[in-house]
Amino acid sequence: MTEFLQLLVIGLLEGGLYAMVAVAMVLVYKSTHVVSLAHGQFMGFGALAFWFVLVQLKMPIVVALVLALCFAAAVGWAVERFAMRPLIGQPLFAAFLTTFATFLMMDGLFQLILKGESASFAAYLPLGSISVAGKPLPTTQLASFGASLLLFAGLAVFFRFTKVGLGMRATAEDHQLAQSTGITVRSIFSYIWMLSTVVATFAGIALANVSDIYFTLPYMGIKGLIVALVGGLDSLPGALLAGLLLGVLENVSAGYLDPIVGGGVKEVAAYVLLLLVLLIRPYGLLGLVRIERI
Amino acid sequence: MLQINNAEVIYSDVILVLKGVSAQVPDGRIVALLGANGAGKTTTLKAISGVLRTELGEVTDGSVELDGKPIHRMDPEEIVRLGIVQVMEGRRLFEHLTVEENLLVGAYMRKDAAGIGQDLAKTYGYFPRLSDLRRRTSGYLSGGERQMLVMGRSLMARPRIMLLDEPSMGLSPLLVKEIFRVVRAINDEENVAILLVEQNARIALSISEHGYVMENGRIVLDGPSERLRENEDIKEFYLGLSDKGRRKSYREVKHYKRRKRWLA
Amino acid sequence: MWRPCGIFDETYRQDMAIVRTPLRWGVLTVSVGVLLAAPLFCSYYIVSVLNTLAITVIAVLGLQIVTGYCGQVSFGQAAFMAVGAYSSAILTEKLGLSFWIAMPVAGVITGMYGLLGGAPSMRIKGFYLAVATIAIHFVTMWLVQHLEITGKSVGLPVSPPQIGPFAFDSDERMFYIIIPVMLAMTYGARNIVRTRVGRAFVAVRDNDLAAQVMGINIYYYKLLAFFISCFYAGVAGSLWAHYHGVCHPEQFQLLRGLWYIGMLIVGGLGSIPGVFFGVILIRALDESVLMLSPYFAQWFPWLGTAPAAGLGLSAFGLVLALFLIKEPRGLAHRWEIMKASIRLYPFAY
Amino acid sequence: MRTRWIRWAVVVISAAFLSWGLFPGVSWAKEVAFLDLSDFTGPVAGLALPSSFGIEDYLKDVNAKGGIDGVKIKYIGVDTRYDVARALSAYKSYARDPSVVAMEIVSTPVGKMLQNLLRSAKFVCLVPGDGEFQAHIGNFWPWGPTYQDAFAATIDWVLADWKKKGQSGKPKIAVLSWDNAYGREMLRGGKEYAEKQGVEVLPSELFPPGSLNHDVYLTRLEKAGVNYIYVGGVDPTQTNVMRDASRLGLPKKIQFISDYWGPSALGISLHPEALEGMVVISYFLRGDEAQNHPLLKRLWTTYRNQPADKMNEGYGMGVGAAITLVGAIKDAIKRVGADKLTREEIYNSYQKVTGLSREGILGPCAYSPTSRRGSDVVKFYKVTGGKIVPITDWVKTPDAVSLHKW
Repeated sequence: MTEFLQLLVIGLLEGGLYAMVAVAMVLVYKSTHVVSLAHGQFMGFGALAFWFVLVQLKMPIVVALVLALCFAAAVGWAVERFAMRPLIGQPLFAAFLTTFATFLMMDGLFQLILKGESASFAAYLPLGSISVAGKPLPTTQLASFGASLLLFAGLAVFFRFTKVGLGMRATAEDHQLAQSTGITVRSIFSYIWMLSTVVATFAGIALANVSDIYFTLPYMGIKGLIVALVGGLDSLPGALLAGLLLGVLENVSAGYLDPIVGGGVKEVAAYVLLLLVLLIRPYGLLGLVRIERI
Repeated sequence: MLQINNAEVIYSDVILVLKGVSAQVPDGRIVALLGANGAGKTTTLKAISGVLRTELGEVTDGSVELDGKPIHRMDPEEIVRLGIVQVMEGRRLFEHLTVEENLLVGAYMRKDAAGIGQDLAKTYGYFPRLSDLRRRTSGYLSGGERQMLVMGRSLMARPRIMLLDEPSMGLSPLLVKEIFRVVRAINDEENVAILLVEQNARIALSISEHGYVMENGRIVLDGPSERLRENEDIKEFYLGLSDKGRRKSYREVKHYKRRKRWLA
Repeated sequence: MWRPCGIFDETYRQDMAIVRTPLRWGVLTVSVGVLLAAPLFCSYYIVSVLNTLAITVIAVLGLQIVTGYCGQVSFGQAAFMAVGAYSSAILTEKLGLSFWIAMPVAGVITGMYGLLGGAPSMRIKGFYLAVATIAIHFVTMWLVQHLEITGKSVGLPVSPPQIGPFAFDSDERMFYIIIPVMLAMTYGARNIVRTRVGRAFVAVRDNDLAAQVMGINIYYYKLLAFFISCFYAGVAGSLWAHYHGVCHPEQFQLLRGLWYIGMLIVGGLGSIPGVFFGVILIRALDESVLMLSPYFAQWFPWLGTAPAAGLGLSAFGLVLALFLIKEPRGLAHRWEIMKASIRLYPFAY
Repeated sequence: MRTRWIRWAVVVISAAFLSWGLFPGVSWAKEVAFLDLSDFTGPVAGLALPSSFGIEDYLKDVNAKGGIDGVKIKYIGVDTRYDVARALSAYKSYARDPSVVAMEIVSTPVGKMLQNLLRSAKFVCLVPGDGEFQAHIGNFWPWGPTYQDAFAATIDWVLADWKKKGQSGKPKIAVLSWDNAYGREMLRGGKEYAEKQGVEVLPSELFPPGSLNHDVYLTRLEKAGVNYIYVGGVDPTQTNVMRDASRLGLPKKIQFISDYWGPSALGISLHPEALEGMVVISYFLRGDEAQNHPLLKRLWTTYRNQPADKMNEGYGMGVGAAITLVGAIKDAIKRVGADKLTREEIYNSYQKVTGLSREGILGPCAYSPTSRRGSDVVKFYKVTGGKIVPITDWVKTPDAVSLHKW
């Protein structure tokens, strides 16, 4: 039983990180109906910017965070302005593929900057472990998990209680209607992309805190996509729930099934879960089932 | 005063929908726009509110002017800011938002928090039913409630001119009466000019002061509502009465229409 | 299909013809002839590029049927190719069948497997289906890496096709298997999409509800589309395995499946010539970046050779993004416009 | 407006093709080329980049000194992006260029795919450490000892260590590595060797590259009573595994040993506390030994313009491979003269450079007609106080490849 508990907790911690990645994607999808593959790179570049200011320029952590977030917002703005806006009204798959092209473009630069090495800001952020019920839990992951919960709460408040949040939700439902009620849909798109790259940067920093900045970091984007789908592409609570679920499932299944099938269950668990969820609940766990009145 | 001068609208560069439409909506008045399906009424409204451009349509000739300033090249959100609000056909709501959130979206471009609060109370005053439903997800409302909500939402923008597209469609006679009572009240109390597009000519002409009749992308007839109500053709086609005052069969109407008395 | 004014089909035969005019017959015969003679005057490298192109065209043709015509987006084409490649390898190496039997059988096996891939389409559509096929990709590749029969992560060696003692063991020889198969498959695809089945596909794509109301069993047609598409993938996979002489799980990565969709969009959805445009454009772009990558080092000496070579990836992404922004409806769309403007020259309309 | 960009695109693309057509035409007499098909932007970039730097810089240095008897060696680096189709067409575009006399492939799937093609081409192709190429002697030349041999050498070290610690009986060892072809390679032969020595090898724990957390695998191994864990993967995989292990307090009970692509000095400097005590097996110099090596230091500071302590030790491995290449070319020139440098001659020379000294960066060259191993000695290092320090001298590796049924 203790073993199960340990797997559960580790899974929850890992899942919190997945959820954060997914939230950034859900934000974009909700409003613009574009599924973005580029978010993995936004994480990578966000973490890289944070690392650059913190470790290379040796600035205080707050400055680094603020600068990294500004950088992320600028990237988000640019992507929306130059890649997404010209595609408004065009097939959605063209937009999807453009985000993929953006991913490739940024991937080349990312690798160019890293040159095969890894970058870490280990010395600045909490390391070590806290003993909970006799089991050592990683503080890096705890800190990242806490940050993702905070971020999530912040987003919920933002959408529920602010005017821009309301505008974003309205835009998400019906672009034309939103426009005819006086919402500037184009600037909402711009804000959404900026918000989502900022969230992706948070996720990138949290991830890099756990496993350093390495070429694999942007590929976490695929995990995020799966989590977003399991939770429902347009549901923020769904992203959180699915992230946690996936994290737990991966660790528990690896814990119990690996010895039976000879290893490697962790990498396939996510996809099996996704298939099952899509077959049982096609719009994801908490995704909006389109309200259709007859 | 809103003025449409000889506006011509083309969709996707090829389909000519409005072939030179002129009309005007004086401040604080109710103006009715009548016509059969596909006559171009909704397109006229879209040309005014600017929504046209999101549907690959374009005003290619003529102009739409508000107080003498052309507005047909503006984005829809700018036009809303000028005080022209369209209540779109089909009662489109933000279905996953609650009733109150829908109303607040209507006031999105306003900056005065206190005024928004007052207007919210006022809207609930016009539509007491909405006040009971304020926390309800709007997608589950009934047709009449939806109509109230879309009108309430546009009221929240504190408009000068409201473009009302087929408010009576598919509603029971009692509800229609109620809706038009509120339309009247809005016009009287808020001094909002209303451009009303309707199939139900009887009611439209009874509350409006001026009427336009459209056919095939053109205005074919206009005049004060009382005069239109007395017009033989209006009676014939829109009120469904023949010159002898009895109901006519559809076949006769078509036959009669082939003479194209109105074609300009 | 757009046609110039004044051209009508007067007989049923004319309406059904694939190649419509003598001029087109001429152009087609000459270009097929030139293509088949390519190894005589092209370099080894070009021949190998043509081989890869042709295999890719087969896989993407299948994708065009399921995605472009039937509207079911599939990112799993690479995994389906893997199924085809492995079944062909197992059939020839472990069961001793000849390649000529193994290739179509591998196609059918993959088609059957594709029904599994198409199963979720009963419940989901659009992007959800697309990502479900990503999941199918990973589950398939995981199985390939963990099953005994597929040689686990080590892969399987495959011998070249043979007729009697004559082995198709070089690029030039394989060319004469790959290209005819590709031509036949293209002809097949062209035929499928203009029959009753093809029209049903288009109906399902454009409005599945309306199609259902009209009496089209949409689920049957979706599965059929998946079967056909995977048959194509299986044949492509079989050719791929025998051409390369080896099956290895890492040959069939998710990126490949994404690229196939990319080629489809760049070429134009719902158009058979579009497949050729897309495949050729993306491959040409990729090849030129690959060829130029050693020169990046000369242009950006301060980066060093290896990182500068990596810059090719960025250049590739940039060109692709620009292309998509400028021509999101694909090259086939542009092709139709160009044909029309040539026909109408010198008048604008 | 719409057609204008198309016109531009046509101009740019044709210019690109033209330039590609022109450049290869520019070639000088007596120049041979080394083709590097590497994954510069993918999973094994951490290994491919530093070694490619090493090869390129050493060749530059040789060319700067006038070449080998006047023959210059050009370095061509192509990014294959871990994609076999790209690698295939890259290979084929150079396959019939006679000036390319040797190549390397840093990507296991690409290597496996080109196996058949290269077998008939009599072409030297350097690869990382797969034992399959030693088992089937052909055109693939692992840079150093195979993965199996390194694992076998580790078994020897483990037995010695076990005895030194005064333990009785036999130790238990397990492999914790990536879930792919590479992750399982060391056991094909390595396992047989361990069994022969009486060491129990527990079932391997395999995880997807890029895992965030390894607790599941580590606790399971701990429960199974393992004494030594051999960690595979390319740096920083080991670092991430060790971060979890040290948090769980495992390094006190279990000795962790890293495969030779393990933590570089740079990786250790990022997480010294986690890696403390880890043993690293290596066939090339590591740590201060590499960074203070006169040749490596000179090359690195001259051609990379960076201080020596920024050097990844994979650089040294690349330099070692380049020294071997230059040695083979020298040998070929001596035998047939500079004008008759063909692939086949280089291939023959590669079989004759047995014993060639690599300035101590790698052990003496072990290539021969019967061996494809780059060397057959390894060194054990241990992370102590944030530095990686040698704990043994060069040790000969046992032959584990031949124990496996291939």
